[in-house]
Amino acid sequence: MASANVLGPELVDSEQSSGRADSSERSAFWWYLARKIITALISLLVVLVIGFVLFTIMPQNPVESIARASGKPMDAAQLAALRKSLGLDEPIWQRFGIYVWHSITLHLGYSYGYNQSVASLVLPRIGPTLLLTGLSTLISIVLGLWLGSKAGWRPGRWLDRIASGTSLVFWSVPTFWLGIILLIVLGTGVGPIPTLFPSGGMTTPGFNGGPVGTVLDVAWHLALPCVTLVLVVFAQYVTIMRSSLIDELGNPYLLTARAKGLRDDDVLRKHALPNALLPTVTVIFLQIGGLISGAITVETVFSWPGLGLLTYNALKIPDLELLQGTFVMFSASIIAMNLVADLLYRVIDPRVRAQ
Amino acid sequence: MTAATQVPSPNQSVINRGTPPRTQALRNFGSAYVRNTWGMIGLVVLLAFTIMALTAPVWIHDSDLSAAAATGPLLAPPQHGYPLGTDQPGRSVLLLLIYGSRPSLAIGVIATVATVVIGAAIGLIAGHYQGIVSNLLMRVTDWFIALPGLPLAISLSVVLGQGPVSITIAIAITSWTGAARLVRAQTLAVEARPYIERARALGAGNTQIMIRHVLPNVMPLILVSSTLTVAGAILSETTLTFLGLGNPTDVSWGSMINQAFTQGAITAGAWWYVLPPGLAIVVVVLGFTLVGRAVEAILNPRMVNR
Amino acid sequence: MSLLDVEDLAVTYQTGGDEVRAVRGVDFNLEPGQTLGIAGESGSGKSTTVLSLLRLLPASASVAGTVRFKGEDLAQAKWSRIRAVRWAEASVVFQGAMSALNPVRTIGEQIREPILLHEKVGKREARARTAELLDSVGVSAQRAAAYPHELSGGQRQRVMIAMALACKPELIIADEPTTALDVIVQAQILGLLTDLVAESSIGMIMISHDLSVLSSVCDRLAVMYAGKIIEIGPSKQLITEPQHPYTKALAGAFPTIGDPASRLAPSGLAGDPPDLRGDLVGCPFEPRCPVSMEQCRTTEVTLWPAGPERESACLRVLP
Amino acid sequence: MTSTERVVTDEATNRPVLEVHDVSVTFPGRRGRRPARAVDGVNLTVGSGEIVALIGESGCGKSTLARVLVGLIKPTAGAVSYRSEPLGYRAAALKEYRRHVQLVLQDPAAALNPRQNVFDAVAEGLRLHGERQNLTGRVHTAMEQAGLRPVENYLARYPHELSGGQQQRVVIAGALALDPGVIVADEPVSSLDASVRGEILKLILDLRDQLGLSALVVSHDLGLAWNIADRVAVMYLGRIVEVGTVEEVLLSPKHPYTKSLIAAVASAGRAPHPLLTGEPPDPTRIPSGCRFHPRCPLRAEAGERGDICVSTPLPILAADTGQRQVACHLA
Amino acid sequence: MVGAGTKAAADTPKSSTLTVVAATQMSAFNPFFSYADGELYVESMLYPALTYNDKNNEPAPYLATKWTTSPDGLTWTFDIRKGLKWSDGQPLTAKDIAWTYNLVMTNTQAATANGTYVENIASVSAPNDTTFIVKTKTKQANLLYESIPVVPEHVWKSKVSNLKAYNAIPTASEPVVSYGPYTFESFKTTYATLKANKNFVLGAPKYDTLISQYFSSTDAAVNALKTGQIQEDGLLTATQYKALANTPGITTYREEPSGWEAIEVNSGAKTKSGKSIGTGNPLLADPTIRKAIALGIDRQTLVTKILDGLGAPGAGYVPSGYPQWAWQPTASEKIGFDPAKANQLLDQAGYKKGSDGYRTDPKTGKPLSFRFGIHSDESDDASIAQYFVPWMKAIGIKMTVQPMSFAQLNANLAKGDWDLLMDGWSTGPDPTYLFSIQTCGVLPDDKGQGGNTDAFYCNPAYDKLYAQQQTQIDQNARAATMRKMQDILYNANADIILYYGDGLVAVRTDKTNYITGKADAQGVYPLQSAFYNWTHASPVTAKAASSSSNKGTVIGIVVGVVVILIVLGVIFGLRRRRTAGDRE
Ligand SMILES: Nc1ncnc2c1ncn2[C@@H]1O[C@H](COP(=O)(O)OP(=O)(O)OP(=O)(O)O)[C@@H](O)[C@H]1O
Ligand SMILES: Nc1ncnc2c1ncn2[C@@H]1O[C@H](COP(=O)(O)OP(=O)(O)OP(=O)(O)O)[C@@H](O)[C@H]1O
Ligand SMILES: [Mg+2]
Ligand SMILES: [Mg+2]
Repeated sequence: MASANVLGPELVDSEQSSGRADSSERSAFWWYLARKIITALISLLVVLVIGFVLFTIMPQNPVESIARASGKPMDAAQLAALRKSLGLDEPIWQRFGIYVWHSITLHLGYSYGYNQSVASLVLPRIGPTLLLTGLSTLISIVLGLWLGSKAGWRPGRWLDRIASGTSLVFWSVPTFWLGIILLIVLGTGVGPIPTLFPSGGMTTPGFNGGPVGTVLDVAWHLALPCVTLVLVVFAQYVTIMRSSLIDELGNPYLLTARAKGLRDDDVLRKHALPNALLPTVTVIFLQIGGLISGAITVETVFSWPGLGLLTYNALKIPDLELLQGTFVMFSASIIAMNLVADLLYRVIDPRVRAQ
Repeated sequence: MTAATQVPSPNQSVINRGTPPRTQALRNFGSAYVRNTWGMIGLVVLLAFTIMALTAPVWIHDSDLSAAAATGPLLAPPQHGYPLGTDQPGRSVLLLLIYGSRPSLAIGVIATVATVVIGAAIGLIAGHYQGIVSNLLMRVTDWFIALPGLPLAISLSVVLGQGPVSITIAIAITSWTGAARLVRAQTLAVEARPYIERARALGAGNTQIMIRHVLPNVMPLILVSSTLTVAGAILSETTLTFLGLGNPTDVSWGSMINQAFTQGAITAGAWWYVLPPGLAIVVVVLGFTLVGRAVEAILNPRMVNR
Repeated sequence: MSLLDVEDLAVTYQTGGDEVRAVRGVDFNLEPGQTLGIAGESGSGKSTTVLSLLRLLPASASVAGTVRFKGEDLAQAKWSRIRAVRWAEASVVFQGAMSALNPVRTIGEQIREPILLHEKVGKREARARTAELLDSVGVSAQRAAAYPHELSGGQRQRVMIAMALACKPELIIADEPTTALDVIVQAQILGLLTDLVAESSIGMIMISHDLSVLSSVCDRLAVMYAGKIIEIGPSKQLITEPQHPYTKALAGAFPTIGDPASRLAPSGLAGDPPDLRGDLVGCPFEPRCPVSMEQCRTTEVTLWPAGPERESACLRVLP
Repeated sequence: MTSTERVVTDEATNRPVLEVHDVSVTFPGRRGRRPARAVDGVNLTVGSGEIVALIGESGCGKSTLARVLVGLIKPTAGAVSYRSEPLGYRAAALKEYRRHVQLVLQDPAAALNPRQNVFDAVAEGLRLHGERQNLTGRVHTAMEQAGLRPVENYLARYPHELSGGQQQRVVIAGALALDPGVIVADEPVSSLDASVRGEILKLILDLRDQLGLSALVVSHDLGLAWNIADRVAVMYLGRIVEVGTVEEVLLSPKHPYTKSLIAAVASAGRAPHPLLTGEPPDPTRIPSGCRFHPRCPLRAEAGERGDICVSTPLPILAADTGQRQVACHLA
Repeated sequence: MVGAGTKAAADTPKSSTLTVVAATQMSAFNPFFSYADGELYVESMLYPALTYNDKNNEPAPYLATKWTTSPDGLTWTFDIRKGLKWSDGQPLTAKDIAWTYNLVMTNTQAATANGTYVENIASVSAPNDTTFIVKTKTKQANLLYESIPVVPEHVWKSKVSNLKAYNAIPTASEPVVSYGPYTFESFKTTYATLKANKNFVLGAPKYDTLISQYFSSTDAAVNALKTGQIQEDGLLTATQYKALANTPGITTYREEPSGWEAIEVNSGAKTKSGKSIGTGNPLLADPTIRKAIALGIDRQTLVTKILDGLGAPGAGYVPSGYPQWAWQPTASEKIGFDPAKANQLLDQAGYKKGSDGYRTDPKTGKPLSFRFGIHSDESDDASIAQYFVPWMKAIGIKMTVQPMSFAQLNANLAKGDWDLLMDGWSTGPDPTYLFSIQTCGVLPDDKGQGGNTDAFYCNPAYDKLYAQQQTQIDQNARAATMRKMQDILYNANADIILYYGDGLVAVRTDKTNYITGKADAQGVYPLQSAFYNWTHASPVTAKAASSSSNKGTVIGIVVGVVVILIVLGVIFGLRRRRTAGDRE
């Protein structure tokens, strides 16, 4: 076309500049990645320091605690030996060194409440916690985003009212209380409602039903804690999704999409959602802390054998090294999630990518 | 000249108000708020609970709360004289419930004030001044965000010794980051607006810009965020108390549920001991949330347009 | 048969208890290959008018009247039919391409989308078409993988135009396609549009508040005020000899350089546009009209002939 | 009325109110980007009671120069002086300076704090400068001067309750309240409606006539210069390339860039025909020699004679004369 | 069996499982490190000992069939059973026993949990496979009560180098080698599964499987009991006990107390050399004040209100669950609830009440105001404080309650930084250790280290009796000495025993015979021995009951599956709609 010729010289120019932008963009990404990882490592170090300070400045006498908790006689020599074996006689900086080393090697110190390395307590409980939080998050995300997008797409309609109302109420419910109530109603059976779910644990002791049976059995135990966590967490996702979608509603690109002849739900799915998801994704990742809080109380209420229950039990003694270990684990997972969120955001949002 | 001959439309009111009263904005806000049904419901709920909490000591005596002086039947369902039944030592659950609002509300509000003051100050400074100060503040905020809320609060309570003071501190320390981030983001947004440039061009300095332009525009957000923070703080307080980090001799909603939980009231089917404190928490938290959302809806011009 | 025949179009917005009557009875028609410009100040109902053609208005708007597109009344058509017409037969170039393009999808994807939607073509062919289209508007085809924010304002507007041409429509609606652009870029885009329309005999409706821009591009011009067309006619005549006082004011707003009459004498129009809520009695322009008469307050003014192919809605124009 | 005013202006040009000398602004490049030389050597004067239009395409540094004039950006080189007093960048000096030189921004809706009503917006400058006596009176005066009449109707309104033209009047009234000597207006009408545009321009012209106010008006719109300016400076990529009276520059442009700008303006029956191609130039990569040479149509025609454009930089146009000046090797 | 619902029951109709509530959280089953009951009970099924405590909590033959003591009382000779085999088929002999004892005596790590049991042992030997000889340093009366768990030498020899790291949990490659009524099948963070050893020498267990399951909330456990998921719960609260009383299929039992709750009074914290330490209020050194405090406490009310009547007011130091040692004051000696007398005593001692109702010390002018430390995680502590504070106010003594964590409380205790503390102990059948913490020997050294005292109590007369009972092999004579010691402690009022709480047990008697012994006149059963009960409990013969819980189970599984299906359906539905949208 005629106009193309007119515009000729400019094209060359812009292509060149775009080529340059590409390579610089790639190096910028590595730069960004390196920076983020370093930041995360620094955060981790800060967390380690905070953890150490918290659990070392605490007025403590773990040796006496063990002696008394054991209910068994111990003489002075034994107590001294215990002190030594716990490394309590070393100077602080040395203990910090050991502690950092233990954290790096995932040894995480020694629980004097359980007489085991914290790692051997923590590691087998990561699985159940991941299962519980992972599945609840997944369900919450699917449910929350789905409901949130439906509600936000047509704000003010009955679906929106119901979704917003429900999420508000569930947001206000203390997790542990909701768990207790569900346990009473569905785990014990109230009035005409029969006992539907087990009262705790992750599997039926002594039950052996092959792989399918085991999966069903775990699912059966998972139901109540999972539902509790979902109810509390999904409410937040509904709210976030709804409001970020509402933020997108007025945007002209949606009008463009409609003008192209797209069906309403395609406009939502192909255009509005990808944009509304951007802020939502970050928030979901940033809310991992809330999920951890939820897991601690839910696991406590339902005897779910995960890190949360471990924390609760450690808190009762309090088993400081164990608390420290779980604290570091939780913090590390949050830092990791933040890192993932940052990177993910960069991957999914081209605008950020360019910066 | 045309500019000079511009005529006022006849129906415009020609009342000389002199210096326009600043209370006008407040009055507008008030009338808009009154029209917000859910906001009003939330407000009424909160007022009711506040009045209840404040006046509780006047008509609930120590003897009503003392297990030793309790005269009621032990863990009995609702009955005459005990509208919500009794707890294990035979105290009236209703009176405990009313009195229990005090620590929950007090801790919630105090922790929020601390949270918001710290968060707003840091967010405002980090947003207004560019450079090292801002970067450093944001780093610190990031570090704190990386700390898991409940475990940190647990640790702090363990370290600081149990009780309401530790819980308050723990909540404030774990939640100011949210406010700081929010305020900083909003400050940055406001600072990018041309009216800030106009103010600078008119001769305003840093402090004047922050106080005259940024703060008033950030304030509503702070207000909204603080009502939501109270809601969160109350939930945190009850959770920490439930986990046994409160003062077990205090009467509070969290400790009521904790006692019901540890004493086995659930087995006994003592719903009157488990349900009311939980529902009270839900209602109060909901109240704060509703008020927060109503304020947000009124103050956020974007939402007004919709 | 006209490409487009609009009769007695009226649009009312429902906002918080109020009814905003944004468009109050608009008639016009467009022949194939012809270009119509619509001018008017902000809020006069230009966008509402053109968006209602393809029923692109929000749910709060209710539309009355007939919109006959190639003989078919779109106002009565089924939604599925409307969706089929959209873009395949009539496409839109929006103002502010930055926000009219989806920020998280590449421009290639966005151009391909209507092709894949409306035509039975494979991905490969759609890609090829995209490259051609980009080429035809002077953007390198390699940039198909770019995101909107990676392009300059002028390039984005070109992408919008390429997108509008994607399904070879018979009608293009351009809503202020150059408003946010720089003088030089605006000139380029206008040149591009004129060339494209001239070559492919596409019908075009173009909106602007700049009469001189419209008159340079369009065959015919309609001027809107308060939801009505108050003057319509061949563009050159309309701008050189405006008959409606409002058209006069608009024409004077952008001076011709070298014209001594406008040197150090900017011409403007005092007052505000009328409130579109509720009925307007008499000529809506009357409060701001420098030549208003007593009858103007009460007499309903409608378009009437004011010369060859010209119509105007002013009592003073009446022979 | 036109002739008498012209006389005033001509006299006044000799006593410059606002001057910039060899001003450059370089924005540091971030994260590996090059620095942007947004303003790269500019001399300009605004005479007493004179309206100067600064014209150029997007990104050529107009707004940056305007901000330098108001003291919002400290130039990396060069100086600004008001009534021959060089501007200092201490807080107190700046504050004092800002009583005299006021800024009017492009988008009045955004330039007004949505939480301030009209009174507060107009009184803001006075309050900032501690002039609290007769505050109400001065606000009233300023508003009347800006054509917001009757004042009482507007005082308590909030920005969103005003039309665009009214909002811009409020901004102007806020500037007027401090009795400034100069107004720097950055695209004062480009976000306003066509019909309102003329009104605001008329207001600026009237203020010059009635109050003797000088003004620098930044725009990409040549028609605006024709409508209100006495002199016009055409800017390209951080430099002024042509300066002179409006008639001189617009009716007989000498610089090829000015010519292109004029050609780009649409007018009845004539499609704008762009002599220039391409997007706005990039201040991070300023070409050698004459900075316009890569896009220059004249150089293309000139053949060998045009080599000088690539090799030899042009001198910066001087500020002191009211004379016509052109920065072109070939003109 | 329960999760399996009908299916498992149909498959293996004869298989029987006893599921009980674990007393504590469990994590590892290395007997050299275990303190907590939850683990100890399981280990007692796996690692044999010379003797076991029978249903009357008296030592009974286990590995040893009989034993003789040399005339000087220093040498014990045990006859070890013949023909026992570890679970891997290797013979279990006296060599294993001697090896285990030697390990605990020589390896500090191995001594962690059981070291004190061998403190007084000079040497052990196994001259042949059926003889095991212990030589003690001094006469040791409680040797039979303190037999330590024996592990197979051939397995544990290789673990000795890093004993701590071995959790003794079976894995696929390495089953746990044991000998006992049950063998170790598996452990899953909250429960341990054991399989019956049908060749167990003391009689084969009646159940095929034994499961000990931990519940983090007592209500969850009760719930599990109600729904038939478990058969025994011995950790009931009073509320739960009452609530379960009339549940069909469930029988509730009160069991003699094995422990007490007490208020410790700091009568003057001192080190071994007599140096005063800590911040304790010196006024509490006055026996009058301590006695007045004891008089001001209404123990019966505490029993009624806090235990719901399920316990007895405190007096003697040994809990009433061990009648062989227990002691009660005579009527004349008894310090009952008598605030009037308390007031009178204090008045006489010159502590005058001020206008605020609190007394002051006439010598220093300081008020009688004390700190009262309680465990913040013990709801009973908080409840007791609510009674205690007003009672003390009634006799003019001011108490400030300080809730503290377990560790904090203990730290303060060791440093002597306290006035009064809540305290609770329970003991096994041999109370030696419980008595030891009231001797001067466990006071800290001058650095404040190494102490193990309960209330900084130190009385040479008491210490003498303590040493005496350690050597009294004649258990009746020993009991008499212990009673004298308890008398001394009672009158010192340093450990004011408030009450003994009954053990509260609920059993699915429709499914299992579990409880041993006969109730006394008050309906209280003797203290139950986990080892005895787990070995001897038997299933109730076929009565197809639990259908309701099975129905619930099935519905539960169905609901769970449906929920998962719905979620999957939504995900899938969204996917399907997408393709539909593309086609259109
Ligand atoms: N969604 C809506 N709800 C209510 N009123 C609306 C809506 N959209 C537009 N209006 C009103 O309808 C009238 C016409 O609006 P329209 O957008 O068609 O004007 P326009 O001529 O395109 O103006 P502009 O030049 O500013 O684009 C205006 O008064 C506007 O306020
Ligand atoms: N704060 C800044 N940091 C870096 N570069 C800047 C900054 N401000 C402006 N620039 C760059 O300086 C150049 C000139 O900008 P300026 O805003 O002065 O242009 P302008 O002529 O006003 O353009 P427009 O007509 O688009 O307003 C532009 O390329 C811009 O990208
Ligand atoms: Mg429009
Ligand atoms: Mg600009």
